[in-house]
Amino acid sequence: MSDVARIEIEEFREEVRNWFTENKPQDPGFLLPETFMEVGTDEQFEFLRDWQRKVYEAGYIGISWPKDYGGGGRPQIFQDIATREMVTQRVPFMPNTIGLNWAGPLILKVGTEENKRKYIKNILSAEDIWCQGFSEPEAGSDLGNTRCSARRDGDDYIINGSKIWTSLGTYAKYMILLARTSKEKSSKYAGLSFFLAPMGVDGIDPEPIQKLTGEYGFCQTFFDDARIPADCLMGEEGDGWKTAMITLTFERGASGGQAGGTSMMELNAYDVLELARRVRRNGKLAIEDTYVREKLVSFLIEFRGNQLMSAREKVPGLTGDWPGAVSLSGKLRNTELRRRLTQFSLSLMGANAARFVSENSVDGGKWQRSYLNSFSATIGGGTSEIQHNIVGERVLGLPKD
Amino acid sequence: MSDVARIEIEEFREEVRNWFTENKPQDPGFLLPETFMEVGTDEQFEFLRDWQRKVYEAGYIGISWPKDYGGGGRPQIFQDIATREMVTQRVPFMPNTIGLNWAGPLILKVGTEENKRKYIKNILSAEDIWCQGFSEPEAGSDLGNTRCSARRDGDDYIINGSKIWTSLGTYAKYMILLARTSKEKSSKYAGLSFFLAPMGVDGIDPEPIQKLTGEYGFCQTFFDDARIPADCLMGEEGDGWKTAMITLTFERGASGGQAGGTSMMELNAYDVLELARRVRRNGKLAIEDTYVREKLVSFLIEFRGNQLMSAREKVPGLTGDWPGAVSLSGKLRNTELRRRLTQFSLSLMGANAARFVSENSVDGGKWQRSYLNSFSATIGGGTSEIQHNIVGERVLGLPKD
Amino acid sequence: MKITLSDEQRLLLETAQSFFIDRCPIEQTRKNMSNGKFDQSLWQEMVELGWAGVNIPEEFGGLGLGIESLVPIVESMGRFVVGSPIKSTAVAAGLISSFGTYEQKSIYLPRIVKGEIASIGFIEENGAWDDGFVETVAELRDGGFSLTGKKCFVTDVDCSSLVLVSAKVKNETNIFIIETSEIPEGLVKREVVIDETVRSFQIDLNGLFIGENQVLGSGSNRLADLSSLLLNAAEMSGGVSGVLQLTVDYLKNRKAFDRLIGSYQSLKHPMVDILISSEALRSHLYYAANCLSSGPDKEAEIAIRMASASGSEAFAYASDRAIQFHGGFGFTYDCNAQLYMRRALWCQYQGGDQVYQKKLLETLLLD
Amino acid sequence: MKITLSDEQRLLLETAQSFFIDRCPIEQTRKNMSNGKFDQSLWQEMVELGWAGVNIPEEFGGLGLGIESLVPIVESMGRFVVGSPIKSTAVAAGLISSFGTYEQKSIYLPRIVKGEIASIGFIEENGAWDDGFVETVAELRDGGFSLTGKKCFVTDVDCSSLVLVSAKVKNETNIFIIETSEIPEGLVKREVVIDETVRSFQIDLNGLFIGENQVLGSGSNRLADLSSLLLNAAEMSGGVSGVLQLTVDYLKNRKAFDRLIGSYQSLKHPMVDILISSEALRSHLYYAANCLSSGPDKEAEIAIRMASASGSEAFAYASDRAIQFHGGFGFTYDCNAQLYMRRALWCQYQGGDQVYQKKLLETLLLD
Repeated sequence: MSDVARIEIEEFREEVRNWFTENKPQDPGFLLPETFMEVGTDEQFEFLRDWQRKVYEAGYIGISWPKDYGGGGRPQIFQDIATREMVTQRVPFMPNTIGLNWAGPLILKVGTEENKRKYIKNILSAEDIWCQGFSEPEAGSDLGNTRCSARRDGDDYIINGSKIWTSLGTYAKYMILLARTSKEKSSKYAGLSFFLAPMGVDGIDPEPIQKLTGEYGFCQTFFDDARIPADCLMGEEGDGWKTAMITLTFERGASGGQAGGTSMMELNAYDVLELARRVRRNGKLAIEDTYVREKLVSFLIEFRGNQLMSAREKVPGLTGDWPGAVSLSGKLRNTELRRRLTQFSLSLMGANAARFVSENSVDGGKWQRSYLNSFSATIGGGTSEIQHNIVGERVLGLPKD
Repeated sequence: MSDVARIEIEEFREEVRNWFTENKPQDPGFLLPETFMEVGTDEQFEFLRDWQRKVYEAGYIGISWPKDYGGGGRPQIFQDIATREMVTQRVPFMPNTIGLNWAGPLILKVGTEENKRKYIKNILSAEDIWCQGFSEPEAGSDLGNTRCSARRDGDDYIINGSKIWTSLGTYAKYMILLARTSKEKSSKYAGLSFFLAPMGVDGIDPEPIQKLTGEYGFCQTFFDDARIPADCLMGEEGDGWKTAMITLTFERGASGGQAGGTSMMELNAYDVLELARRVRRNGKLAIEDTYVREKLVSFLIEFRGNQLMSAREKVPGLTGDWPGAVSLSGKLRNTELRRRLTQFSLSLMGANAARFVSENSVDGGKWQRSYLNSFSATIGGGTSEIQHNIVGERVLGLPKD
Repeated sequence: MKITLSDEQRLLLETAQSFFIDRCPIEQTRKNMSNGKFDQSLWQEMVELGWAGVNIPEEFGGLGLGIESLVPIVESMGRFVVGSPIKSTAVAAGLISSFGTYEQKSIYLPRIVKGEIASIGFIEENGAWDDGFVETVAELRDGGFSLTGKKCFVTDVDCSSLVLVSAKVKNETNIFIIETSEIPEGLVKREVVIDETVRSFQIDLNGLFIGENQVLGSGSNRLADLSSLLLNAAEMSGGVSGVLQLTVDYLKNRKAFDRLIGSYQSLKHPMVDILISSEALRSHLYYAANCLSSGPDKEAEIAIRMASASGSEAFAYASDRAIQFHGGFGFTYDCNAQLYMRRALWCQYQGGDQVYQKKLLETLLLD
Repeated sequence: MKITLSDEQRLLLETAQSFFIDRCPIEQTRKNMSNGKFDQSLWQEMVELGWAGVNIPEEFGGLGLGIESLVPIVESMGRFVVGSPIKSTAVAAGLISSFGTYEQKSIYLPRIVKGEIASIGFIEENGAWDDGFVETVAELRDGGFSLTGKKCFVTDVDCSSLVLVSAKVKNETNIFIIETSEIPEGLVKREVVIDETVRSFQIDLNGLFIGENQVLGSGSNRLADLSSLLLNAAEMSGGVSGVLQLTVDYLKNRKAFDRLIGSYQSLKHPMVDILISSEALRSHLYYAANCLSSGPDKEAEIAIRMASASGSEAFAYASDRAIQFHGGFGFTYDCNAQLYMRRALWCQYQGGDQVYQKKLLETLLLD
């Protein structure tokens, strides 16, 4: 790296740090959601959308996306610095996650020039919220079972069926939609097509689903003869499976290209350590309990192991015997750790662990809610059981079930 | 129960206690095996065979087997008392395990009168050692893959192939043998037949297998045109699978009928507790270590849970929602507990855990050896993975893989 | 170690099992949850079955059995995640029966038999399980006790006529009987707790003055702890059975990738581990019940704490896996798995979790 | 937190990986095990590659790198369960380089570079890991030290020319350099240890008298501990990689019930967990190596103990599962799984197991 570049980077780091220090939002007075999948009330949504817009306008997301479409046009390292700072300063996350991390990178990678001009800038500014329409109620994690149909009719497609787990469904302007355009194909993965579908047309009805926490945050989206323009089709008819798989590589973090920023509040072993220092378990500070101490150390080792894996993967010569092991196992490792960590966090509070979201609870009940919510990530986007299969088969080369 | 019976039982209990107290063998001066599968030297074998004969002659095994064939002809409760006393006094086990627990009960249940007269008494006295010929090298846990063949030739069957994991193979006079008498059957389980085969004929060659401990104790038995009399066949040709399944119910402890006595040295959580009281982990008594204490309590709970399950199963009304749960899970529970318990026991010894069988080791290295040997039970007789399937499918009714 | 079940206990078990299936299936519990009201008619039927007086001497109108005879009832209740004041009422009845004066027994026990509810308040804002940390103070003056302190997690106190609370007189923890009518309006506040089938309250005791004759005999706090724990373990045992059944049923019917999901070993094998933990828990539970029938001695304490530790561990695991194995449906409020998970967390953290119980067992077993 | 690998280290890694594949596959190790002899020619080749002097200053003929540069070598060695005195020799060389007088360095380091082996004796019959429990005493008199005590688990001492031992001078633990030629015949006894690739000995030091100039500078015991632990973790990391590969290969080829056994989730999923633990371990290891290169400070201690704890946990689990998943074959001496399990136990209990490391980490991380 040249000295000029090095100085530029250092200046940027300083600038970013100052900006977030000055502009970090105040406590809104209500419990914020911890991931984009948990946005359950209008006040939560408006607060987060405003925040994303502000960050975009300051130039700290989409930094590495092309300037022509509203991005910053600078090298990825600048985005990494800005994102890292958001994590460090624990600012709220960017709510338009599907847009920033899935739809946006996908459009930039395989979309038309027109797609890029139309969608990218408004994804960054949170003007257009995006949602995802892959899963269906009866299909489980197997996208091959997609039944939602898209039938060509003149200049339109007519959509029928339903999609589930559409986060931000009631706020979204667009959906990345996987639907079946033909039933006559040999494989169940053929006959699928991919759409950039508007949510505002007649016959599309996102209905909020009540989560196990009692809150809302996902929808089931019903399609009843909904007409969308034929140019919403991405690529060719029948390419849907391929396009969906490209999208999933963005989800699993197996390829770059995302706009940056966070999509959830960081919650790691150090946060639980901090909790242990201030709450009481059976009369004394949790941190003084021998069991708590042993578990905290184990979690700190595991958490740091995850961090160091990413660091090691970048060192040529140390990438290991099993290409893809670190990136393909990322979702499994991180989501299962979060589940176990939040479950453990409750044990720090003694009998008060039995409370739920309310002012009498430790941190307003955020830990209890986090444990219950943690399952969205161990189930959604391919359950942990499926993740085990993916890693076992694709990385270790073990035979399929 | 009548008062007379009650008094008779109490007297018997007293008598048994005294007999074992007086006749318990001295330390032989070498490390005894802990299960019948681990008898690796002649001195170990002779010592144990003498002991079984002595116990039989005193009348404390086979108590509930019919008098006509050499048994005691008394109710089962007397045997239970005697066996319990052997456990309590930690006397050596009965080496003719296959005879006492598998072949004997099988012959009594489905054998001919002639079989009973010929075999039963010598099983009890350890005059005739029995071994088992079910597993084969390439078949894994699936008896349906049996390839060892038995071809009828006049008054004989001619046996070819090999069997593996034949404990006491070099000492045995008879083998319960599963072999294929026909290849033309529809299912792979058809075409199998069951034999009570003599080991002393030409063409049967048991070759000791070196175990992971470095010791011996199992054989691979080779059959090379070995001729055995046709009347060794048990039941009809083709009944082998059915007969083998009956035998396995004796192994899993799912049905009674065994001759009594133990087939392994009891090694339970209390033994590890006792160990913790006298060995040092990093300079202090293991029992003082916080981690050791927590683990010991967990193991004591688990061990007592196993004991109490058997107690509860006998109470009408408390047998539970899942018939067979306790008995069918017995092997899984007990063998996996033993593996984890012996693995844990090593951690009590600090750096001395790294020793192996020798006079410098804690208890002569018995704990290290026990951990390595524990896998014979988590693998043999259907691996723990298969046991999970058995319980999941037969008890919970979950679908097959 | 033996387990026995008397004829009365067997009868109670059979009755309770069919009672809750018929009378309070989960849909009913969900209705009660959503309107937040106490299910008076359910309680009335339980009272009519004699369950409010199971462990009250015959002399005062009860069945004259021990508190351990409640185990089958509470276990069956736990199976269907029913919310009911039977636990607190039975613990209170047991304490008054064992540690009350003749006068106290004559006053309170017949009222309980008739269906008046008793609640208990042993835990405070500090969330400690060990009653050494009780901060509520009862000061003896003017022929009575003046109370200072707050109690949390007092269930159904709005419907109860008695509440038993722990408080320190000098350094000793005692248990006091309070008539709820003595507590001024406004000092009882509903709490938000994780188990929505539970109606939990905080009581502010500051300024309350009660008679000298409202204290139970010394040592009652030990029995209070052990009998609460036993019934808590019973509830967990029922909970594990219930959630196991729920999950097994789902795994037998749901398909993914063209196979019934119960055929996948990554789901099938953990279910077997859960089954085994459930069988072990039930065994610990009924043995502990047997032990307590001969009094709260050391053997009973060991058995009860073992049952409690096993219960917390098994129920936490079984309900966590139930959510996961129900997949997307498991993440919804509509799926019953969440009811069991919330009940599991409630039970685990009310009684003192497995880590706490094991810590106490260390002393009992190793020293 | 960053991980870097210098060009020299990368070269060492590449060389070591191919060296052990070619030069000491497992069959060779089995031969060495069964004849019990030291593989002199293997060691000679390692010396010729310069590995005996990796962490010896150039001034004394070495490569002038830090002990962390041995990590790739020891890791590669661990992958094929090779037995070799490289670990003890490197630790000894590092200690003399850092804590020796100029005279000591001039005398010993060039000999090590040329291939003389150094062994280490830090552990005693009490099996303690913490050097506070060292019972060997060095008493200063007549211009030298008189030693009393015994050392255990001293590897390859019969072939070594130096052995470094810990002993207490008053209350402080110091490290002494002993020429093995000074130890009388008969005071060195072969020990039976679980890892049969390891040639372990007990030394009786009673009556040994050594010169005043044979003690290393104070503080050497801390570096001794951390550098031994780091190489131990490297060996475990290699071991986990090796046993993972061994098991995966078996699961891809063995059939049961007409299916390749690697297709069963009950085997496939634990293998994934082992893979992840292996990836985490390697990451901890190379980060720890990076840290130690700037000296044995607190950050280095944390990183090394984390690597050690991860290694003990991962290797114990991976090798236990390797035996189980090899089924009947896994139970035989012929299956290589047992070599890894024995190595795992050796490494885990020589360095101080995961429970011990975590206990020390509690103080480092939480207080």
